[in-house]
Amino acid sequence: MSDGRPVRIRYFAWLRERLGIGEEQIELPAGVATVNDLQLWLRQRGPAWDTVFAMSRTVRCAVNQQFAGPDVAVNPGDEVAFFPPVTGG
Amino acid sequence: MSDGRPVRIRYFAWLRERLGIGEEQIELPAGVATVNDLQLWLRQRGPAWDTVFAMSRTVRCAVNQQFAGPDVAVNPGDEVAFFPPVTGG
Amino acid sequence: MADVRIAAAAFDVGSEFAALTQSRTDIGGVGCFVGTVRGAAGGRALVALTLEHYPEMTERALAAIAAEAERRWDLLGCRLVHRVGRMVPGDPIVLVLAASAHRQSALEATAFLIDWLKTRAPFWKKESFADGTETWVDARESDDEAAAQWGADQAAIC
Amino acid sequence: MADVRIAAAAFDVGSEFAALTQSRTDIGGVGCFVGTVRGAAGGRALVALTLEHYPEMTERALAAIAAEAERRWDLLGCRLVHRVGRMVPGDPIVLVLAASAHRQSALEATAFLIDWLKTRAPFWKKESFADGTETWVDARESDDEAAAQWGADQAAIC
Repeated sequence: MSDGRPVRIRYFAWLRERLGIGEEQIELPAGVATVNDLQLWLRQRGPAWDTVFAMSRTVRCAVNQQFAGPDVAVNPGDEVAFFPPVTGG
Repeated sequence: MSDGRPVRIRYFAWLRERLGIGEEQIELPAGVATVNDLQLWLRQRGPAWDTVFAMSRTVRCAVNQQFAGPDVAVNPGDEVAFFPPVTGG
Repeated sequence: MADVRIAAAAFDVGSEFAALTQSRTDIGGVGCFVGTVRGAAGGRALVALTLEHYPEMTERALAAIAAEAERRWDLLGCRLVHRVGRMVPGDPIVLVLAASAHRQSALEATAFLIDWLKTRAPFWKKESFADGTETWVDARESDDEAAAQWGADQAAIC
Repeated sequence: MADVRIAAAAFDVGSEFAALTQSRTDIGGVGCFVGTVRGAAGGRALVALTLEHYPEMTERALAAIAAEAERRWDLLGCRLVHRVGRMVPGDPIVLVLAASAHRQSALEATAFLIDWLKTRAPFWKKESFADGTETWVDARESDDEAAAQWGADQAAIC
Protein backbone atom coordinates (compact mmCIF):
# COMPACT_ATOMS: atom_id res chain seq x y z
CA MET A 1 0.00 0.00 0.00
CA SER A 2 1.38 3.39 -0.96
CA ASP A 3 1.11 6.38 1.31
CA GLY A 4 2.64 8.64 -1.33
CA ARG A 5 6.22 8.35 -0.14
CA PRO A 6 8.42 6.78 -2.83
CA VAL A 7 10.62 3.73 -2.53
CA ARG A 8 14.25 4.40 -3.38
CA ILE A 9 15.86 1.53 -5.30
CA ARG A 10 19.62 1.24 -5.71
CA TYR A 11 21.70 -1.04 -7.90
CA PHE A 12 25.37 -1.94 -7.44
CA ALA A 13 28.26 -3.56 -9.32
CA TRP A 14 27.26 -5.61 -12.38
CA LEU A 15 23.54 -5.14 -11.74
CA ARG A 16 24.06 -1.38 -12.01
CA GLU A 17 26.04 -1.81 -15.21
CA ARG A 18 23.69 -4.30 -16.89
CA LEU A 19 20.57 -2.36 -15.99
CA GLY A 20 22.21 0.96 -16.84
CA ILE A 21 20.89 2.61 -13.69
CA GLY A 22 22.39 3.30 -10.26
CA GLU A 23 19.25 4.38 -8.48
CA GLU A 24 15.68 5.44 -8.96
CA GLN A 25 12.61 6.39 -6.97
CA ILE A 26 9.31 4.66 -7.62
CA GLU A 27 5.81 4.78 -6.24
CA LEU A 28 5.33 1.37 -4.55
CA PRO A 29 3.26 -0.58 -7.13
CA ALA A 30 -0.05 -2.10 -6.08
CA GLY A 31 0.40 -5.66 -4.85
CA VAL A 32 4.09 -5.25 -4.01
CA ALA A 33 4.60 -5.99 -0.32
CA THR A 34 7.93 -7.88 -0.16
CA VAL A 35 11.38 -7.99 -1.71
CA ASN A 36 10.26 -10.95 -3.81
CA ASP A 37 7.18 -9.03 -5.05
CA LEU A 38 9.38 -6.11 -6.03
CA GLN A 39 11.77 -8.37 -7.95
CA LEU A 40 8.86 -9.92 -9.87
CA TRP A 41 7.55 -6.47 -10.68
CA LEU A 42 10.98 -5.26 -11.88
CA ARG A 43 11.37 -8.33 -14.15
CA GLN A 44 8.37 -7.17 -16.17
CA ARG A 45 10.23 -4.05 -17.28
CA GLY A 46 11.94 -5.84 -20.16
CA PRO A 47 14.43 -8.55 -21.16
CA ALA A 48 17.48 -7.05 -19.37
CA TRP A 49 15.52 -6.77 -16.13
CA ASP A 50 14.07 -10.22 -16.50
CA THR A 51 17.49 -11.73 -17.15
CA VAL A 52 19.22 -10.00 -14.22
CA PHE A 53 16.56 -10.85 -11.66
CA ALA A 54 16.14 -14.40 -13.00
CA MET A 55 19.60 -15.06 -11.54
CA SER A 56 18.11 -15.33 -8.11
CA ARG A 57 21.12 -17.19 -6.73
CA THR A 58 23.38 -14.27 -7.58
CA VAL A 59 21.19 -11.32 -6.67
CA ARG A 60 21.29 -10.15 -3.07
CA CYS A 61 19.16 -7.50 -1.44
CA ALA A 62 19.18 -5.01 1.40
CA VAL A 63 16.20 -3.11 2.81
CA ASN A 64 17.12 0.06 4.66
CA GLN A 65 20.80 -0.96 4.58
CA GLN A 66 20.22 -4.35 6.17
CA PHE A 67 20.66 -7.59 4.25
CA ALA A 68 17.15 -8.84 3.47
CA GLY A 69 15.69 -12.14 2.27
CA PRO A 70 12.87 -12.44 -0.32
CA ASP A 71 10.14 -12.36 2.31
CA VAL A 72 11.21 -9.12 3.96
CA ALA A 73 8.55 -6.40 3.73
CA VAL A 74 8.95 -3.35 1.50
CA ASN A 75 7.07 -0.22 2.58
CA PRO A 76 6.74 3.33 1.29
CA GLY A 77 9.81 5.36 2.25
CA ASP A 78 12.10 2.33 2.29
CA GLU A 79 15.43 2.10 0.54
CA VAL A 80 15.85 -1.19 -1.30
CA ALA A 81 19.20 -2.20 -2.85
CA PHE A 82 19.99 -5.03 -5.27
CA PHE A 83 23.55 -6.26 -5.80
CA PRO A 84 25.68 -9.36 -6.43
CA PRO A 85 27.16 -11.42 -3.58
CA VAL A 86 29.75 -9.25 -1.87
CA THR A 87 33.43 -9.63 -2.75
CA GLY A 88 35.27 -7.22 -0.47
CA GLY A 89 38.14 -7.84 1.90
CA MET B 1 86.02 -40.37 27.12
CA SER B 2 88.02 -37.18 27.12
CA ASP B 3 90.30 -36.24 24.25
CA GLY B 4 91.52 -33.17 26.10
CA ARG B 5 89.02 -30.74 24.60
CA PRO B 6 86.78 -29.23 27.31
CA VAL B 7 82.99 -29.22 27.45
CA ARG B 8 81.50 -25.75 27.69
CA ILE B 9 78.49 -25.61 30.02
CA ARG B 10 76.10 -22.67 30.06
CA TYR B 11 73.31 -21.78 32.47
CA PHE B 12 70.40 -19.44 31.79
CA ALA B 13 67.62 -17.60 33.66
CA TRP B 14 66.93 -18.82 37.19
CA LEU B 15 69.42 -21.70 36.88
CA ARG B 16 72.15 -19.14 36.24
CA GLU B 17 71.02 -17.05 39.21
CA ARG B 18 70.63 -19.92 41.67
CA LEU B 19 73.90 -21.57 40.70
CA GLY B 20 75.70 -18.22 40.58
CA ILE B 21 77.40 -19.08 37.31
CA GLY B 22 76.67 -18.27 33.66
CA GLU B 23 79.16 -20.60 32.05
CA GLU B 24 82.17 -22.77 32.69
CA GLN B 25 84.48 -25.14 30.91
CA ILE B 26 85.13 -28.60 32.30
CA GLU B 27 87.09 -31.65 31.34
CA LEU B 28 84.49 -34.30 30.55
CA PRO B 29 84.44 -36.48 33.72
CA ALA B 30 85.05 -40.19 33.43
CA GLY B 31 81.79 -42.10 33.01
CA VAL B 32 79.83 -39.11 31.68
CA ALA B 33 78.50 -39.93 28.21
CA THR B 34 75.03 -38.35 28.10
CA VAL B 35 73.09 -35.29 29.24
CA ASN B 36 71.65 -37.36 32.07
CA ASP B 37 75.12 -38.48 33.18
CA LEU B 38 76.27 -34.87 33.20
CA GLN B 39 73.31 -33.77 35.31
CA LEU B 40 73.99 -36.54 37.85
CA TRP B 41 77.63 -35.50 38.00
CA LEU B 42 76.73 -31.81 38.50
CA ARG B 43 74.33 -32.68 41.36
CA GLN B 44 77.25 -34.00 43.37
CA ARG B 45 78.78 -30.53 43.52
CA GLY B 46 76.66 -29.49 46.51
CA PRO B 47 73.17 -28.77 47.82
CA ALA B 48 72.37 -25.89 45.40
CA TRP B 49 73.34 -28.04 42.43
CA ASP B 50 71.48 -31.02 43.72
CA THR B 51 68.33 -28.98 44.29
CA VAL B 52 68.35 -27.29 40.88
CA PHE B 53 68.94 -30.49 38.90
CA ALA B 54 66.51 -32.48 41.02
CA MET B 55 63.78 -30.39 39.40
CA SER B 56 64.02 -32.51 36.31
CA ARG B 57 60.61 -31.44 35.05
CA THR B 58 61.70 -27.81 34.94
CA VAL B 59 65.25 -28.14 33.67
CA ARG B 60 65.70 -28.24 29.90
CA CYS B 61 68.87 -28.85 27.96
CA ALA B 62 70.52 -28.11 24.65
CA VAL B 63 73.61 -29.75 23.19
CA ASN B 64 75.41 -27.68 20.59
CA GLN B 65 72.45 -25.29 20.47
CA GLN B 66 69.88 -27.99 19.76
CA PHE B 67 67.25 -29.00 22.32
CA ALA B 68 68.39 -32.32 23.76
CA GLY B 69 66.76 -35.03 25.85
CA PRO B 70 68.49 -36.86 28.74
CA ASP B 71 69.84 -39.62 26.49
CA VAL B 72 71.61 -37.33 24.03
CA ALA B 73 75.38 -37.91 23.94
CA VAL B 74 77.85 -35.40 25.35
CA ASN B 75 81.33 -35.41 23.83
CA PRO B 76 84.52 -33.42 24.30
CA GLY B 77 84.23 -30.06 22.56
CA ASP B 78 80.46 -29.91 22.93
CA GLU B 79 78.52 -26.98 24.30
CA VAL B 80 75.84 -28.03 26.77
CA ALA B 81 73.26 -25.58 28.11
CA PHE B 82 70.82 -25.94 31.01
CA PHE B 83 67.81 -23.66 31.40
CA PRO B 84 64.14 -23.52 32.47
CA PRO B 85 61.30 -24.13 30.01
CA VAL B 86 61.31 -21.23 27.55
CA THR B 87 58.93 -18.29 28.06
CA GLY B 88 59.52 -16.02 25.07
CA GLY B 89 57.06 -14.57 22.63
CA MET C 1 35.32 0.72 21.25
CA ALA C 2 35.80 -0.54 17.70
CA ASP C 3 37.05 1.89 15.11
CA VAL C 4 35.84 1.29 11.54
CA ARG C 5 36.66 3.41 8.52
CA ILE C 6 36.17 3.52 4.76
CA ALA C 7 39.24 5.02 3.08
CA ALA C 8 39.64 6.38 -0.43
CA ALA C 9 43.40 6.76 0.00
CA ALA C 10 45.98 4.14 0.94
CA PHE C 11 46.37 3.53 4.66
CA ASP C 12 49.56 3.03 6.61
CA VAL C 13 49.79 -0.17 8.63
CA GLY C 14 52.19 1.32 11.18
CA SER C 15 49.96 4.33 11.85
CA GLU C 16 46.89 2.15 12.29
CA PHE C 17 48.76 -0.15 14.66
CA ALA C 18 50.02 2.86 16.64
CA ALA C 19 46.55 4.38 16.85
CA LEU C 20 45.23 1.17 18.38
CA THR C 21 48.05 0.53 20.85
CA GLN C 22 49.45 3.96 21.79
CA SER C 23 49.64 4.58 25.55
CA ARG C 24 47.99 1.22 26.24
CA THR C 25 49.47 -1.11 28.85
CA ASP C 26 46.56 -3.54 29.09
CA ILE C 27 47.14 -5.13 25.69
CA GLY C 28 49.17 -8.35 25.54
CA GLY C 29 48.77 -9.23 21.87
CA VAL C 30 47.57 -7.71 18.63
CA GLY C 31 46.44 -9.79 15.68
CA CYS C 32 46.46 -8.20 12.27
CA PHE C 33 45.52 -9.05 8.71
CA VAL C 34 46.21 -6.93 5.66
CA GLY C 35 44.77 -7.86 2.27
CA THR C 36 46.71 -6.60 -0.73
CA VAL C 37 46.10 -6.31 -4.48
CA ARG C 38 47.80 -9.10 -6.43
CA GLY C 39 49.34 -8.43 -9.83
CA ALA C 40 47.58 -11.33 -11.54
CA ALA C 41 44.22 -13.07 -11.44
CA GLY C 42 43.49 -16.35 -13.19
CA GLY C 43 46.90 -16.17 -14.84
CA ARG C 44 46.22 -12.76 -16.42
CA ALA C 45 48.13 -9.58 -15.61
CA LEU C 46 46.08 -7.15 -13.55
CA VAL C 47 46.56 -3.41 -13.88
CA ALA C 48 43.97 -2.23 -11.38
CA LEU C 49 41.34 -3.30 -8.90
CA THR C 50 38.32 -1.06 -8.32
CA LEU C 51 36.28 -1.40 -5.16
CA GLU C 52 32.66 -0.29 -5.31
CA HIS C 53 30.61 -0.10 -2.14
CA TYR C 54 27.22 0.92 -0.79
CA PRO C 55 28.24 3.97 1.21
CA GLU C 56 25.30 4.33 3.60
CA MET C 57 25.41 0.64 4.42
CA THR C 58 29.15 -0.04 4.56
CA GLU C 59 30.13 1.60 7.84
CA ARG C 60 27.04 0.17 9.49
CA ALA C 61 28.00 -3.32 8.26
CA LEU C 62 31.60 -2.94 9.44
CA ALA C 63 30.47 -1.68 12.85
CA ALA C 64 28.11 -4.66 13.17
CA ILE C 65 30.92 -7.10 12.30
CA ALA C 66 33.26 -5.48 14.83
CA ALA C 67 30.52 -5.53 17.49
CA GLU C 68 30.01 -9.25 16.91
CA ALA C 69 33.75 -9.87 17.39
CA GLU C 70 33.67 -7.86 20.62
CA ARG C 71 30.71 -9.93 21.77
CA ARG C 72 32.54 -13.21 21.09
CA TRP C 73 36.02 -12.34 22.37
CA ASP C 74 37.33 -10.22 25.20
CA LEU C 75 38.90 -7.58 22.98
CA LEU C 76 40.73 -4.47 24.16
CA GLY C 77 40.59 -2.85 20.73
CA CYS C 78 39.38 -3.55 17.23
CA ARG C 79 40.04 -1.62 14.04
CA LEU C 80 38.76 -2.17 10.49
CA VAL C 81 39.86 -0.08 7.53
CA HIS C 82 38.63 -0.85 4.02
CA ARG C 83 39.60 1.04 0.91
CA VAL C 84 37.26 1.93 -1.94
CA GLY C 85 38.00 3.20 -5.44
CA ARG C 86 40.85 2.32 -7.76
CA MET C 87 43.94 0.47 -6.52
CA VAL C 88 46.99 -1.00 -8.21
CA PRO C 89 48.88 -4.25 -7.53
CA GLY C 90 50.74 -4.10 -4.22
CA ASP C 91 48.27 -1.66 -2.64
CA PRO C 92 46.66 -2.59 0.65
CA ILE C 93 42.89 -3.11 0.39
CA VAL C 94 41.80 -3.99 3.89
CA LEU C 95 43.20 -3.91 7.40
CA VAL C 96 41.95 -5.83 10.43
CA LEU C 97 43.41 -5.29 13.90
CA ALA C 98 42.24 -7.03 17.07
CA ALA C 99 43.89 -6.48 20.44
CA SER C 100 43.46 -8.57 23.54
CA ALA C 101 45.20 -9.44 26.80
CA HIS C 102 46.13 -12.81 25.29
CA ARG C 103 47.20 -13.93 21.85
CA GLN C 104 44.57 -16.57 21.17
CA SER C 105 41.65 -14.13 21.40
CA ALA C 106 43.49 -11.60 19.27
CA LEU C 107 44.30 -14.14 16.54
CA GLU C 108 40.89 -15.81 16.51
CA ALA C 109 39.11 -12.46 16.35
CA THR C 110 41.36 -11.38 13.48
CA ALA C 111 40.45 -14.47 11.46
CA PHE C 112 36.78 -14.04 12.28
CA LEU C 113 36.76 -10.36 11.31
CA ILE C 114 38.27 -10.90 7.87
CA ASP C 115 36.04 -13.93 7.20
CA TRP C 116 32.87 -12.02 8.06
CA LEU C 117 34.06 -8.88 6.34
CA LYS C 118 34.46 -10.85 3.11
CA THR C 119 30.90 -12.17 3.23
CA ARG C 120 28.90 -9.51 5.09
CA ALA C 121 30.07 -6.08 4.03
CA PRO C 122 28.78 -4.49 0.79
CA PHE C 123 31.93 -4.21 -1.29
CA TRP C 124 32.39 -5.40 -4.87
CA LYS C 125 35.68 -5.86 -6.70
CA LYS C 126 36.21 -5.22 -10.39
CA GLU C 127 39.43 -6.37 -12.02
CA SER C 128 41.00 -4.41 -14.88
CA PHE C 129 43.39 -6.48 -16.95
CA ALA C 130 46.39 -5.52 -19.05
CA ASP C 131 44.49 -6.53 -22.21
CA GLY C 132 41.85 -3.88 -21.52
CA THR C 133 39.10 -6.18 -20.32
CA GLU C 134 37.30 -5.73 -17.02
CA THR C 135 35.55 -8.35 -14.88
CA TRP C 136 33.53 -8.27 -11.70
CA VAL C 137 35.03 -10.73 -9.26
CA ASP C 138 32.76 -13.68 -8.45
CA ALA C 139 32.03 -14.49 -4.84
CA ARG C 140 33.90 -17.61 -3.76
CA GLU C 141 32.29 -20.57 -2.08
CA SER C 142 35.43 -20.98 0.00
CA ASP C 143 34.73 -17.57 1.54
CA ASP C 144 31.21 -18.63 2.47
CA GLU C 145 32.60 -21.80 4.01
CA ALA C 146 35.20 -19.85 5.97
CA ALA C 147 32.51 -17.52 7.30
CA ALA C 148 30.16 -20.42 8.09
CA GLN C 149 32.73 -22.06 10.38
CA TRP C 150 32.12 -19.22 12.84
CA GLY C 151 28.46 -20.20 13.09
CA ALA C 152 27.49 -17.32 10.88
CA ASP C 153 23.82 -16.48 11.03
CA GLN C 154 23.17 -16.96 7.32
CA ALA C 155 19.49 -16.13 7.83
CA ALA C 156 20.49 -12.49 7.82
CA ILE C 157 21.69 -12.75 4.22
CA CYS C 158 19.12 -13.12 1.47
CA MET D 1 63.28 -16.50 2.31
CA ALA D 2 62.43 -16.00 5.95
CA ASP D 3 63.94 -13.07 7.78
CA VAL D 4 64.59 -13.55 11.49
CA ARG D 5 66.16 -11.06 13.85
CA ILE D 6 66.99 -10.52 17.52
CA ALA D 7 66.59 -6.86 18.42
CA ALA D 8 67.88 -4.99 21.47
CA ALA D 9 65.93 -1.86 20.54
CA ALA D 10 62.19 -1.46 19.95
CA PHE D 11 61.05 -2.32 16.43
CA ASP D 12 58.54 -0.48 14.28
CA VAL D 13 55.60 -2.53 13.03
CA GLY D 14 55.08 -0.36 9.94
CA SER D 15 58.72 -0.64 8.88
CA GLU D 16 58.72 -4.40 9.31
CA PHE D 17 55.51 -4.71 7.30
CA ALA D 18 56.94 -2.48 4.56
CA ALA D 19 60.18 -4.48 4.43
CA LEU D 20 58.18 -7.66 3.83
CA THR D 21 55.74 -6.31 1.26
CA GLN D 22 57.57 -3.50 -0.58
CA SER D 23 57.50 -3.87 -4.38
CA ARG D 24 55.69 -7.20 -4.10
CA THR D 25 52.66 -7.90 -6.27
CA ASP D 26 52.39 -11.63 -5.62
CA ILE D 27 51.17 -11.28 -2.03
CA GLY D 28 47.42 -11.37 -1.41
CA GLY D 29 47.38 -11.36 2.38
CA VAL D 30 49.67 -10.74 5.31
CA GLY D 31 49.00 -12.12 8.77
CA CYS D 32 50.67 -10.46 11.71
CA PHE D 33 50.95 -10.87 15.45
CA VAL D 34 52.61 -8.46 17.85
CA GLY D 35 53.11 -9.35 21.49
CA THR D 36 53.35 -6.43 23.89
CA VAL D 37 54.37 -5.91 27.52
CA ARG D 38 51.38 -5.63 29.85
CA GLY D 39 51.41 -3.27 32.80
CA ALA D 40 50.33 -5.88 35.31
CA ALA D 41 50.88 -9.58 36.03
CA GLY D 42 48.88 -11.57 38.53
CA GLY D 43 47.22 -8.37 39.69
CA ARG D 44 50.53 -6.66 40.53
CA ALA D 45 51.88 -3.57 38.78
CA LEU D 46 54.78 -4.34 36.49
CA VAL D 47 57.55 -1.80 35.89
CA ALA D 48 59.73 -3.78 33.51
CA LEU D 49 60.11 -7.05 31.66
CA THR D 50 63.60 -8.36 30.95
CA LEU D 51 64.15 -10.91 28.20
CA GLU D 52 67.19 -13.15 28.52
CA HIS D 53 68.17 -15.41 25.65
CA TYR D 54 70.82 -17.88 24.51
CA PRO D 55 72.43 -15.82 21.76
CA GLU D 56 74.15 -18.51 19.70
CA MET D 57 71.03 -20.66 19.72
CA THR D 58 68.29 -18.08 19.32
CA GLU D 59 68.64 -17.14 15.67
CA ARG D 60 69.10 -20.78 14.75
CA ALA D 61 65.88 -21.66 16.60
CA LEU D 62 63.95 -18.82 14.96
CA ALA D 63 65.21 -19.83 11.53
CA ALA D 64 64.17 -23.44 12.17
CA ILE D 65 60.68 -22.33 13.24
CA ALA D 66 60.30 -20.13 10.16
CA ALA D 67 61.56 -22.96 7.93
CA GLU D 68 58.94 -25.30 9.39
CA ALA D 69 56.19 -22.75 8.64
CA GLU D 70 57.48 -22.44 5.08
CA ARG D 71 57.41 -26.22 4.78
CA ARG D 72 53.78 -26.41 5.97
CA TRP D 73 52.29 -23.42 4.13
CA ASP D 74 52.89 -21.84 0.76
CA LEU D 75 54.36 -18.61 2.12
CA LEU D 76 55.63 -15.70 0.06
CA GLY D 77 57.41 -14.14 3.00
CA CYS D 78 57.98 -14.69 6.69
CA ARG D 79 59.51 -12.37 9.26
CA LEU D 80 60.23 -12.89 12.95
CA VAL D 81 61.61 -10.19 15.22
CA HIS D 82 62.14 -10.80 18.93
CA ARG D 83 63.45 -8.28 21.40
CA VAL D 84 65.86 -9.01 24.22
CA GLY D 85 66.87 -6.91 27.23
CA ARG D 86 64.78 -4.59 29.34
CA MET D 87 61.33 -3.41 28.20
CA VAL D 88 58.56 -1.39 29.82
CA PRO D 89 54.78 -1.83 29.66
CA GLY D 90 53.40 -1.01 26.23
CA ASP D 91 56.62 -2.00 24.43
CA PRO D 92 56.42 -4.57 21.64
CA ILE D 93 58.25 -7.82 22.46
CA VAL D 94 57.77 -9.97 19.40
CA LEU D 95 56.60 -9.60 15.82
CA VAL D 96 55.43 -12.35 13.49
CA LEU D 97 54.61 -11.67 9.84
CA ALA D 98 53.51 -14.28 7.30
CA ALA D 99 52.60 -13.43 3.72
CA SER D 100 50.82 -15.64 1.24
CA ALA D 101 48.72 -15.47 -1.89
CA HIS D 102 45.65 -16.23 0.22
CA ARG D 103 44.54 -15.21 3.68
CA GLN D 104 44.03 -18.63 5.23
CA SER D 105 47.67 -19.67 4.81
CA ALA D 106 48.87 -16.31 6.08
CA LEU D 107 46.69 -16.44 9.21
CA GLU D 108 47.35 -20.09 10.00
CA ALA D 109 51.09 -19.64 9.60
CA THR D 110 50.98 -16.58 11.86
CA ALA D 111 49.27 -18.55 14.64
CA PHE D 112 51.67 -21.46 14.16
CA LEU D 113 54.74 -19.22 14.27
CA ILE D 114 53.84 -17.53 17.55
CA ASP D 115 52.80 -20.83 19.15
CA TRP D 116 56.08 -22.51 18.24
CA LEU D 117 58.11 -19.44 19.06
CA LYS D 118 56.68 -19.47 22.58
CA THR D 119 57.69 -23.07 23.19
CA ARG D 120 60.77 -23.63 21.00
CA ALA D 121 62.97 -20.56 21.10
CA PRO D 122 65.38 -19.99 24.02
CA PHE D 123 63.98 -16.83 25.61
CA TRP D 124 63.18 -16.31 29.28
CA LYS D 125 61.10 -13.52 30.78
CA LYS D 126 61.75 -11.89 34.13
CA GLU D 127 59.13 -9.57 35.59
CA SER D 128 60.11 -6.58 37.74
CA PHE D 129 57.29 -5.34 39.93
CA ALA D 130 56.56 -1.93 41.39
CA ASP D 131 57.25 -3.30 44.90
CA GLY D 132 60.84 -4.10 43.94
CA THR D 133 60.45 -7.86 43.61
CA GLU D 134 61.49 -9.80 40.54
CA THR D 135 60.15 -13.13 39.28
CA TRP D 136 61.04 -15.42 36.41
CA VAL D 137 57.89 -16.15 34.42
CA ASP D 138 56.75 -19.78 34.58
CA ALA D 139 56.10 -21.63 31.35
CA ARG D 140 52.39 -22.09 30.80
CA GLU D 141 50.76 -25.41 30.05
CA SER D 142 48.34 -23.58 27.75
CA ASP D 143 51.32 -22.59 25.59
CA ASP D 144 52.41 -26.22 25.34
CA GLU D 145 48.87 -27.22 24.41
CA ALA D 146 48.68 -24.48 21.77
CA ALA D 147 51.97 -25.66 20.29
CA ALA D 148 50.93 -29.31 20.44
CA GLN D 149 47.84 -28.69 18.31
CA TRP D 150 50.19 -28.16 15.35
CA GLY D 151 51.51 -31.69 15.76
CA ALA D 152 54.66 -30.39 17.36
CA ASP D 153 57.44 -32.93 17.50
CA GLN D 154 57.86 -32.85 21.26
CA ALA D 155 60.61 -35.47 21.03
CA ALA D 156 62.93 -32.64 20.06
CA ILE D 157 62.47 -30.98 23.44
CA CYS D 158 64.02 -32.57 26.50
